[in-house]
Amino acid sequence: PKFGEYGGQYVPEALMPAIEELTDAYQRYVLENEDGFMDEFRERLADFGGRPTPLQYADQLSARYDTDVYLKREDLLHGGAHKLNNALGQVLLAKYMGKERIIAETGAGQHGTATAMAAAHLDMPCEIYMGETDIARQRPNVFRMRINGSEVNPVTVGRGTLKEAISETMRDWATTVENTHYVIGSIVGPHPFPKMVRDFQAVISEEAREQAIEKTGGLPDSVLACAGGGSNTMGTFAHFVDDDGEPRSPEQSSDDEPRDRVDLYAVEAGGSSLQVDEEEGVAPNSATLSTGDEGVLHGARTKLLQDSDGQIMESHSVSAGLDYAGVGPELAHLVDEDRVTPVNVDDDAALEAFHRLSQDEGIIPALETAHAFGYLEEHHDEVGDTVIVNVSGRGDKDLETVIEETSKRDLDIAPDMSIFERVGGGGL
Amino acid sequence: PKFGEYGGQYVPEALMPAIEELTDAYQRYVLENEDGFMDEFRERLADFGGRPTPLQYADQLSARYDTDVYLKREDLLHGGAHKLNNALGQVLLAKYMGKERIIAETGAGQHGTATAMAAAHLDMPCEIYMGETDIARQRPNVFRMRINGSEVNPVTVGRGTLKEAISETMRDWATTVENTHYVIGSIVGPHPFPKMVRDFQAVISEEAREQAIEKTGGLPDSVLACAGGGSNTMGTFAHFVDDDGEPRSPEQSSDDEPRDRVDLYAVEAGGSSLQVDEEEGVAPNSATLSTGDEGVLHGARTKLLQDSDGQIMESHSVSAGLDYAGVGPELAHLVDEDRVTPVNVDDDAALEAFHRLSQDEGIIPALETAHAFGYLEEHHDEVGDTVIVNVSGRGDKDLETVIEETSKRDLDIAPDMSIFERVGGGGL
Amino acid sequence: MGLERAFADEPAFVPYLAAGDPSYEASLEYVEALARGGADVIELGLPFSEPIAEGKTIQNAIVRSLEAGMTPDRFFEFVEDLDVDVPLVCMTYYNLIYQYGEGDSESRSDSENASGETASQGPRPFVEKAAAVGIEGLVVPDLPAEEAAPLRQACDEFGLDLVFIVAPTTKGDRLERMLEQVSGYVYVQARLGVTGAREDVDDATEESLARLSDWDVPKAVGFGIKTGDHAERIVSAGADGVIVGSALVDIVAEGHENGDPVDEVADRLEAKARELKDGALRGAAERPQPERT
Amino acid sequence: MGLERAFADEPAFVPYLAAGDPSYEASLEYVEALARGGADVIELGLPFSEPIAEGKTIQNAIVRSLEAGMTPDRFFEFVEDLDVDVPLVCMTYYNLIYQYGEGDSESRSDSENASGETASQGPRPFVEKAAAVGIEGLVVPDLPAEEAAPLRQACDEFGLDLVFIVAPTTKGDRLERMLEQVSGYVYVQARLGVTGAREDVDDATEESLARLSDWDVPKAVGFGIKTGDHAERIVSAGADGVIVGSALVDIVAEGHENGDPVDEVADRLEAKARELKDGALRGAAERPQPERT
Repeated sequence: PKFGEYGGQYVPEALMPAIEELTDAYQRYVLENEDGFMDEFRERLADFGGRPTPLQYADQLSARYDTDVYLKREDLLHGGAHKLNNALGQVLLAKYMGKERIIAETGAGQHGTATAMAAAHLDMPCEIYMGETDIARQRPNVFRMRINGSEVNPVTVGRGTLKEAISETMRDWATTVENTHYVIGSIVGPHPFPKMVRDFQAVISEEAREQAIEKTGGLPDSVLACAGGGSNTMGTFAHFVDDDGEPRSPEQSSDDEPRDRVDLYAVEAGGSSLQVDEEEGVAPNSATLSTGDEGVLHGARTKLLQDSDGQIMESHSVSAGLDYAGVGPELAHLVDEDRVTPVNVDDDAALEAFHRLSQDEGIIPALETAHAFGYLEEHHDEVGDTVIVNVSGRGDKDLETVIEETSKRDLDIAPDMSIFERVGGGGL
Repeated sequence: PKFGEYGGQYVPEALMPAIEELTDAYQRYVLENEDGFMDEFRERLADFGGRPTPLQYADQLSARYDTDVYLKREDLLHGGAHKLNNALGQVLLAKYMGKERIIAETGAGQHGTATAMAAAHLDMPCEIYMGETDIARQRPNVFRMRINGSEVNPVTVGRGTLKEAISETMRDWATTVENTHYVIGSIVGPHPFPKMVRDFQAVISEEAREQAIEKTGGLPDSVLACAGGGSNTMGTFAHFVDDDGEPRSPEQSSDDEPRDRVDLYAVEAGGSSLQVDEEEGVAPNSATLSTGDEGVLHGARTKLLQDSDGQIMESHSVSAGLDYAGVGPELAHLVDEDRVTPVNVDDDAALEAFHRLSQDEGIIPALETAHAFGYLEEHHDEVGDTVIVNVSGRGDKDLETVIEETSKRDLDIAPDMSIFERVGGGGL
Repeated sequence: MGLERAFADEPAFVPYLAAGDPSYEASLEYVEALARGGADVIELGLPFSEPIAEGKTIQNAIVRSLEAGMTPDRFFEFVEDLDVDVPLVCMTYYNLIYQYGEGDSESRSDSENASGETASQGPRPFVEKAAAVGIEGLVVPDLPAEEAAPLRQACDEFGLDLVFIVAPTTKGDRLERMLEQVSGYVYVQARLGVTGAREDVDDATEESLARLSDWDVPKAVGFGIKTGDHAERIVSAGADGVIVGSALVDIVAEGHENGDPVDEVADRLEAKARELKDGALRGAAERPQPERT
Repeated sequence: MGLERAFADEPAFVPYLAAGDPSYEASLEYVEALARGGADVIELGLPFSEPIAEGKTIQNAIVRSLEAGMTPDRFFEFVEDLDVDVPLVCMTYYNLIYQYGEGDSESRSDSENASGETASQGPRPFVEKAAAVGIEGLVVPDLPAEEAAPLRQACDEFGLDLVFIVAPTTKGDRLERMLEQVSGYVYVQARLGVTGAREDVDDATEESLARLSDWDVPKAVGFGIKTGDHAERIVSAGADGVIVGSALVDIVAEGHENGDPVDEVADRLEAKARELKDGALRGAAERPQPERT
């Protein structure tokens, strides 16, 4: 259950039997396809979720960077993000395990909405824990969860955000573990969650790798994905991890043969700065892989943003979905092994990339996703001739944030929004 | 260029040369695939748009109605509705024709956002006309158009809604016709628009018919689609129109052979009432096929909601996308020929169906789409053993409307939204 | 079939107003003022709720007229009430022509399902009524020659001229087809776009007139003519008449907004009409060689 | 390795408070009051920012303590400053134990990229320091037996007991594995869920005690014990001790919110402690047959 030194099962004893039960179910249903679990999962992902998602050639970006840029379109998945791959898998697994109730935590609301959809689809009662601060600032996602029939339980402790919601959901689970499954939203938490969530998300890279070979005759030079907790990241990397031959050297860059080595870039949220304010316990970024160090949080040993005492810091990012002080243990391990390169871009670059992709390609990305494109803009010379970028989600949910954050910055690339003043529409 | 007596080209003389040019381009590129136009269109629909969309078996609705209900998932298309099929086709056609500028009108904003996305994708400047009333009440869609780089031109004449926006766009086109293509958003307007838009949307039924045969071994008994202007309707019906054998009789209902006859139901918005207030020029519905009569509007002869003088009435529906006083001439003709059955459901039934699909299937539909499910709820005994319903779009855009309209009605099925009061979030 | 006579002796001044703008009574005064100011033909707009060919100025006039209660039947009363001695042309959209006389308006207004049980009689009832009240021609901006056969037939039956609009983009076969159907005069659209007063006179006007020079039908140029000088230039370029709408509607609109007395506004319209007519006359005098006998 | 002695003669009363709640000074008074009230062992919470196993009451205590400046080093000072004569157990989460002594805290706070250049020394420095200030045992709610080997080893080295929590769901092999590692006492979780005072005593308690009856280690029952009567029933059901946290933290919280003087709050804590200890003693007297020698 470990990735090198990372991972493990650091949870209250009361949860351990459930974790063991889940580990057993993961082994049988997911890994061994008992009762045709994986077949049903794949079928529902296709019919309900809309898989496979396309691998699209990006005309304008490819011309801009003189690099073949391919977009893996997870934004087209039902619900608007990769999140459904995991939520559907876990809710279906809970059904196979005979559980009668689903709980989940959510920060920005993307995992909560995906879980609510999956639970409605599979006729399972569902409760979502969400910090009251997040409820107030992510109203549309709360609507969606409620409209899908889920309860939304406000978490009022602390800052009222994701960290607190995770802790609160663990508390619920510790009370109800016998009939309830906790759908963790990323490749975090105690084993078997990191492996299981990765396996459910790995369909992204399974498709992308096949599609790349079909479209280009070979493997890409690089794959980019944004990284918060890391579920879209590992999903996008999983089937490329073994493509780990000799690193590409500049002299070889113009041959047409399929490459042995695919470089993997995990793009974290650099926020406003990589500096931390230890006094206040605040990291103005979420660049855990780049700047964090080892510790234990939410059930696993992994890299964390923490102070020297081991207290967890408040992380920050313009993108709520990347705003988390931990990261999946498998990613932490792959970074230590030099298989994954951790990089980051700041809020400004992410916002610019948001506008660029929207205007140039007609795809409004999630702010999370925009980070990957921010890195591409800054480092396109270093990613080889062919690159796949995972469009992990769509940006409808981020419109108000983007307008607000853009107006603070006066970015050249941003469109003028004064139309609302002209027609007398309400304020932002 | 006609469908029986319907259709034609009732436009200002200044536009006729452009219409003729377009008719020629339609013939060559769309019908004859000159320069591989249709190949490129299909490829971009797949890679950029996310086609094919699934035909999903609806577990809960099928059990509820004791009828095999299949959902054609156009809500999964890029942008969240079937609208992209047409917008992408027309913008690409404009590019093949050497046009340098795109204009379009939009009411609820769905066609505008689809056109803005397609224009960004294909690197074409784009301006969208939108009534100022609609701009104020459809803010997220205006954001999306602006973020995709389109200009949004407020229309201040009259009520400031779709009718006025169409007229205004025609005026722009009359001035700029030499370098500009007008992307009409439905199967309305002068020939060749009704046929061309239908052809671009027909991919829905082309896929659905093949998918139905593959999944069920035969054709469905019925196909349901909501009908406003009618582009999703005709797109969903097109490849089933020729499946017009003898009507199914109750005695034959249990055989397994493919059926010769597929019943087609166009579900219109019954609004609050089918009664009209001629004095005020208001129809509190948009049930043009059911209650309208023949006339000439926006370039075509078709069925209209009009007073006895021929003045166009204000239509109404809880669903902005169905709120139009006209309808595609081809649909009007197929209704007269008894090939398509026009039916309607009122606002209340559509809202209930919205909540039912969200809770039972985990799919939040557009309010337009919800009308089709409202009809299914009321008449599931009459649609045979297998029915396809087109999920024309997703409902994210409608959340605020749904909350507001639901709270007016106190529907039993609707979820309680008091969570926002509990956490002190802002008002609706 | 007699509108041509208005262009026979001198260049014609053809003003447009929306009937009933801003009220039935005021509008009667305004139209009569145009006649006094020298109008040779008057185009009276019968307002339609979706005027796709009009610019903002005339759109707003149409809204004012509709809000003041204008209907096709009131329009015909209006024509009967008018005390003018110049030929009148009705400018409207096809749906109003097409719907006129469809059943009985009383029985239609009872909020029943109105799906037409009686087949349309087409444009004939409208044309018959128009002829009866003394209208001599029709202009229908959303009716291209391709769709005009039924209306052409009704006009022939009741002796009305059917005026077509020739756009700058109308060329070749389309132009020929149209000119074969036109009678009274051709409405030469001076430039692309919709109605509305502009400062400049487009080169497209001269090109259009050149394309039409072989055709023996009066050519009245409209779209964008605002002043006597414009009119002069248009006529000197070869037009047989000038059509002016927005510049006149502007005067009505301004008077309405300022609450000016109707007779003052009427005087302004009369003066403007005189300016335009005089300009047209000057333009005729400047023509190098009169080409018509 | 000597906590067992506290359970040897009579049922033990084991109170919990978060160290430093609501302030360093007040908290010292409160802990000493518990000792006066009859505590046999005191569990002192070292607050962690993500207390996933605690209910609302103790979460809030942890927030108050952190806001008042509690850190691991301050915690050790706190223990040194305490004037009590009962064994002390530190209850905290594993990350604080794991991080302690990682490099120098001065050099870490300079906002540099903190990616660890030195490998962790694991739990040893924390245990060494705890032993030095006189702590006799540790309870780590997020450290199940499976992950406990390094901590167990350090505790053995420095002579500390490592207390494990047995949940109602802990059965069979898991239970055996845990009991092989446990020392001092086992913390018997009375019911599923998180810490917090409840009115009822769960049947699960009796079942848990029954499962553990073969094991010769003191069994202290916690989760939900609020009154002397609760304590009485738990002990009469076979427990060797009662652990009480939330009911005491409630008194601290109420005093803090009302701004009550520290000594008054301390008196209330002492009285509550006495009530609970007395209940436990009554429970022992009611036991049908003392099973321990």
